[in-house]
Amino acid sequence: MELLKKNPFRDKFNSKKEAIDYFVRTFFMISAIISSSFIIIIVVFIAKEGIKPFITDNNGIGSVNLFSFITGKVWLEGTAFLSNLYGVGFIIINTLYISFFALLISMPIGVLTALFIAKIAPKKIAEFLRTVVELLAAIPSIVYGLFGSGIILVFVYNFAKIFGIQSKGGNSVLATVLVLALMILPTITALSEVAIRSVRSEIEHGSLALGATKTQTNFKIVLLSAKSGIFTAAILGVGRALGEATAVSLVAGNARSGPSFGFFETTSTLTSTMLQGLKETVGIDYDIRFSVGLVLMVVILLTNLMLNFAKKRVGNINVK
Amino acid sequence: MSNKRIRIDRFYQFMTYSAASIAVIILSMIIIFVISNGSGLLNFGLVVNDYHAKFYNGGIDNNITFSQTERPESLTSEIYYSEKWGIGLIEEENREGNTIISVEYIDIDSPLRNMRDKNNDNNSLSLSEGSIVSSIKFYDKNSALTIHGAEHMINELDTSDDFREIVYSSLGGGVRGSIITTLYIIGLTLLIALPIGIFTAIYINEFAKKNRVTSLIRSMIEVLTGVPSIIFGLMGLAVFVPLTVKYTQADSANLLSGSLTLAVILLPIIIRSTEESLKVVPDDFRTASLALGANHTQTTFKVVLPSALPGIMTATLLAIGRIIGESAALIFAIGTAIKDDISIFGKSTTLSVHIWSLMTDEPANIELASTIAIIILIIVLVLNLIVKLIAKRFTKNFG
Amino acid sequence: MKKIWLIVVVAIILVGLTACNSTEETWDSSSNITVYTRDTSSGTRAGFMSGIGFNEAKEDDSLLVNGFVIKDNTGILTSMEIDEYGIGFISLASLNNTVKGLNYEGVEPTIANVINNTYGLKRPFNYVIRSLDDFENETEKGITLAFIAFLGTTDGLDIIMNKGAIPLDSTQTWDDIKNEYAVCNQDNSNTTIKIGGSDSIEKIALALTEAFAPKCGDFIPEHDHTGSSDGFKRTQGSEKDSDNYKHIGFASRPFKDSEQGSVDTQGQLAWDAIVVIVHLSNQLNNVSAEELKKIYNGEFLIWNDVLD
Amino acid sequence: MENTVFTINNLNLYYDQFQALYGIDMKIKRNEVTALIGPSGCGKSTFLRCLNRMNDLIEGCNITGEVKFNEKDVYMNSYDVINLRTKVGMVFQKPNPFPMSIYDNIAYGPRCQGIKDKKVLDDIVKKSLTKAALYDEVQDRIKGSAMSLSGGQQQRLCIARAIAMEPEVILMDEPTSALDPIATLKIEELINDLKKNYTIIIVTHSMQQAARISDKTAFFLMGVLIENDSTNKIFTQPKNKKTEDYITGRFG
Repeated sequence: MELLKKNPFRDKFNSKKEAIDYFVRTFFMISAIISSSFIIIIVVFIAKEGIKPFITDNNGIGSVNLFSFITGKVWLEGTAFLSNLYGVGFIIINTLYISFFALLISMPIGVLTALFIAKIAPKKIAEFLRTVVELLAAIPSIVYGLFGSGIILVFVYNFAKIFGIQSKGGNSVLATVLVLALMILPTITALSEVAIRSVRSEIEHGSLALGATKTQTNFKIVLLSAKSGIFTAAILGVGRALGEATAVSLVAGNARSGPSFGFFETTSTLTSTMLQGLKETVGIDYDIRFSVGLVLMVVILLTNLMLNFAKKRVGNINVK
Repeated sequence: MSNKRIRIDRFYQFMTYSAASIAVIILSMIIIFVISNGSGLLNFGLVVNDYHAKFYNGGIDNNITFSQTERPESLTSEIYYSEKWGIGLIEEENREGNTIISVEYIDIDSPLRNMRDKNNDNNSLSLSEGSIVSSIKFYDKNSALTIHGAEHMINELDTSDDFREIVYSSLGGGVRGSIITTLYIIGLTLLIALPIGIFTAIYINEFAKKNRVTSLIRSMIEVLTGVPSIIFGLMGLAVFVPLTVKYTQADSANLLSGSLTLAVILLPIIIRSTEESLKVVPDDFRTASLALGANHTQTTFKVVLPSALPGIMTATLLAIGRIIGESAALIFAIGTAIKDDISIFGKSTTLSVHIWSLMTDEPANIELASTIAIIILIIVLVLNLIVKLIAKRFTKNFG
Repeated sequence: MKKIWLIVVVAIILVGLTACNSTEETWDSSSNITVYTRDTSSGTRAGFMSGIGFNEAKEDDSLLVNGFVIKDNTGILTSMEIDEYGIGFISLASLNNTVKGLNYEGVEPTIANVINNTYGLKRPFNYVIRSLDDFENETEKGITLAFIAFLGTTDGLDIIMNKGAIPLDSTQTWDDIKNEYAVCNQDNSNTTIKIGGSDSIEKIALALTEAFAPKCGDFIPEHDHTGSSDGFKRTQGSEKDSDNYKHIGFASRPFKDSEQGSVDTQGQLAWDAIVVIVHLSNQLNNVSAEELKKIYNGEFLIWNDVLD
Repeated sequence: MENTVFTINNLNLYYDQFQALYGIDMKIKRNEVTALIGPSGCGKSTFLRCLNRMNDLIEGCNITGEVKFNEKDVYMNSYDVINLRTKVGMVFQKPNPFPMSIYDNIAYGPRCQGIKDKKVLDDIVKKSLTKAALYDEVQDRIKGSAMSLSGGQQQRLCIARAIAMEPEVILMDEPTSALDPIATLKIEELINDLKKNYTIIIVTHSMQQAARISDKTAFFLMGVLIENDSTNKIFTQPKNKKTEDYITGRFG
């Protein structure tokens, strides 16, 4: 691609073609700048609201202590609107914990399903499955929540009973993990499938010619070659898991203290905390939800950076 | 091949198949769940009816002639019938799952066929079959209401010679408005997001130098993927709503501001998938095209873009899915006003916001929510097929 | 990695098998009580907590028993179908036969008992309109005032009652007072009246405007219900001049001190009863305010504590 | 040991309706380099891919006739195709190293066969790289990514990868067409070295290359094997007029 680079800043263009090139490039660059500027708008907007509880005295209630906010083990000590003792430390841990397990379930199933669709299934079945996955990507999250509270809660409740545990009506870490895993499955499958489909067939043939079986080739070569795309799928999947609110708040139980590590304990995530009562509250109780949003953005940013770092490492260095 | 190898191979194969079948099983469980909950309400009327019922207030004059018609044989036993007024009422369930009383039969001689319109003296009203009677108000006793049941309403009618007012309406609760809004929003959003997204992907992948600015742009877009939709919604409310109010005829949150908000949500998805597919296009194609004297722009549009088409199609399909499924952002960026007359510059709800508003009701209407979910699935399926058909045409043209 | 996959696959299959085998057991009164509640911003919660004399917990989760579950109205209802040992509270309008509604202080939760004031666990449904000087034109103001008047007529009450809420008392009919509202005799089909606030009241408000629109020149009601706080905020509060302003707002709780406007712009339209619900297999039939408080603050941890 | 590795009898190949190979009869001798030449689309690559059944991967591809490898027809139902491919290695037109380290690239084949012993693998890798004349160039970055090698090195890596399986035959499908002259020269030298131990069948576009490295040459035209003889004969006194036309550059 280095061949394509040219200096755009010439005094005049040698030909009409070059002029068009220059304008198209500028036009594309503007698109890119527009696309990337939204994050700034969002960050500024969230930061403006989210910093308020820490730097103002919140109409006499007193400013929120940032350190205890980040490390807190209880969402709110005292009465809403009157207390400034907010804490999200346990919610951050809950969110990461849940997203990790959701990804742990979804990744293998999603990637293998994608492999099945792209490489193994007969054309018609593949086309059918692809459509199913695309359909599922379109189901509103509240419907997943509905499914979660209608089916998964019952299942988790009965499942806990087998172990002699009395769960809180199924509202638990496990239920949340399952619902999130379901929700990110279509995203992961669809994107992994694109990545797997675009693996060059020469590489595949190279493996087959060495006497590897079709299955060995699929697992050792195809997945390996598609790993960059699969990582992208994981990043988007984690993004969705971290950012999902509606469905989670229907099955998490919305614990107000924690963190919760037991699979049958109630839990809460940053988004569900943020969404809860967002429309019903005023003053500090309203502003603090933007602080949660701010924390969420930071968490997502860090997760993305980490995954991207991992992706680069995996991309460059030998892996087995 | 050694036995061990065959065993390992079989094991891997088994894993792939079971993963795929697990995926299929849970995914079909969701679909079955939605269908089993919602298929009861799914009918043509739901799709074409208005959401808001039209209400009528009928009154009668003092000197009326009663119908006094015997109960027709054709009426089943669930129908309560008044000989005096010549009307048969039945209890049914409406789309909200509430009991309603609807007119199953009305006699030709019934005084209710010729009533005064209390809201417009020049008009006369005629109660017809299929109308929903919500209350009959009397002068000297309590009103007969839906919650008291059809039998009570008939009894009250039979023991009265007149009434002050009968309130009846058409059957509301249809989702026509929400379907139209959804289609509008899909169109508008794709119109905004696809070009910007694809151009951005092309810029990053084809034009931009590999320097810090480019990687900054890329990572800024990446971060956008993780922003929860509710934050997008709040941003839409703070940025796009005032913007559209200022420059268009809109006076509050509107479809356009909603589409703009959704477009921002979609950008990272479209950029990502497009980029993935651009990366796959071999460099040889580009070099070959450039070597033939095509400029960069021509190369991009004529060689690179067509090869990236399948990826862009996946992006579009995912985008459509996201648009249809999104509710949290739209609640803020458009609002939850369910409308029957749709305008780009007015408020109205998409199907998933419609579901959301059904679910936040007390009590929530799970059944209708599931029905709308089925409608969503059908719409996605149809759009899916259309997009694939178009893409097929395209790839054929480009060979 | 491969091993993890295997474990996940096997776990899911296992789970699938075991789920089929679970059998119903008899109700065990020595089990822990699982407490369900709405979140601190909910009007139902405020009504419930003040009703049982646990005012401090209206907006303070930290006073509640450990391990409580926060859900919305529907969530509590559906949870009580699953959870044999749960207890929660919902709006009377939502009560159905999939759960058991408890008698409160010996009184059965019925509309009649709320009207005759024997059932004590209830909350008000309130309305608020723009300040009379803030209306853009006389038509909008006229329709809004007429609508508020309609709420107080027997015609309005009938609709409220049809929707499962408990109306206040009235003797006037709309026919009696409609002559006072000349605005309703003109054609208002170009006028949009914006209605918002509590989403618990959305269904009732919708039914009211749908029924009232033809009586008042076919004005267009635009419903956008986003929560009780927005009821005041968008009519008289900080957002009254924003793009989201409303003519009429509703709140499913008493207005707070910070939400007091002039007297003629606010009022009550109905009551909503709150019902304590448990699983159908629960042996409990009646509950008192004191017991409820002890359940919610954690003094009673197992069902035997309540039953004894 | 039998002197003939491949015996092909009346081989016909069809892509759906289209017939790509017509009644090929051919014998390929052990430890010789056989070059397949002919104009583009003449079927020489297709023929090559028949020998290790890589055509199986193409949908709608049908084959009649016999391809006997060590006296056994590889198109028999019971034939173990995986085993065939370990005995008959292949090097492709474009270097196609796997996106992993040099070491893993070479160890890939043996690992697929279930060899896990680190010492054995180390040994195989070293031997194969040495045989492919690559060891000296890469020994200090053997754990580095194979993608960072130059095109010529990548192709030699692919040859080393094939050698690692200790095949009897190595099929080469225009292995130097994507390489510069110096890299090509190195590969050709390598082929000369390898023929002591392996039977090599190479498809090439370059007649000079065929003349330089091969012992036997087979000329294909329109899916038909026109002539098959020692390289010397083909280039000096071809029996068939078409062969003569081709090698003297009158067409193709």
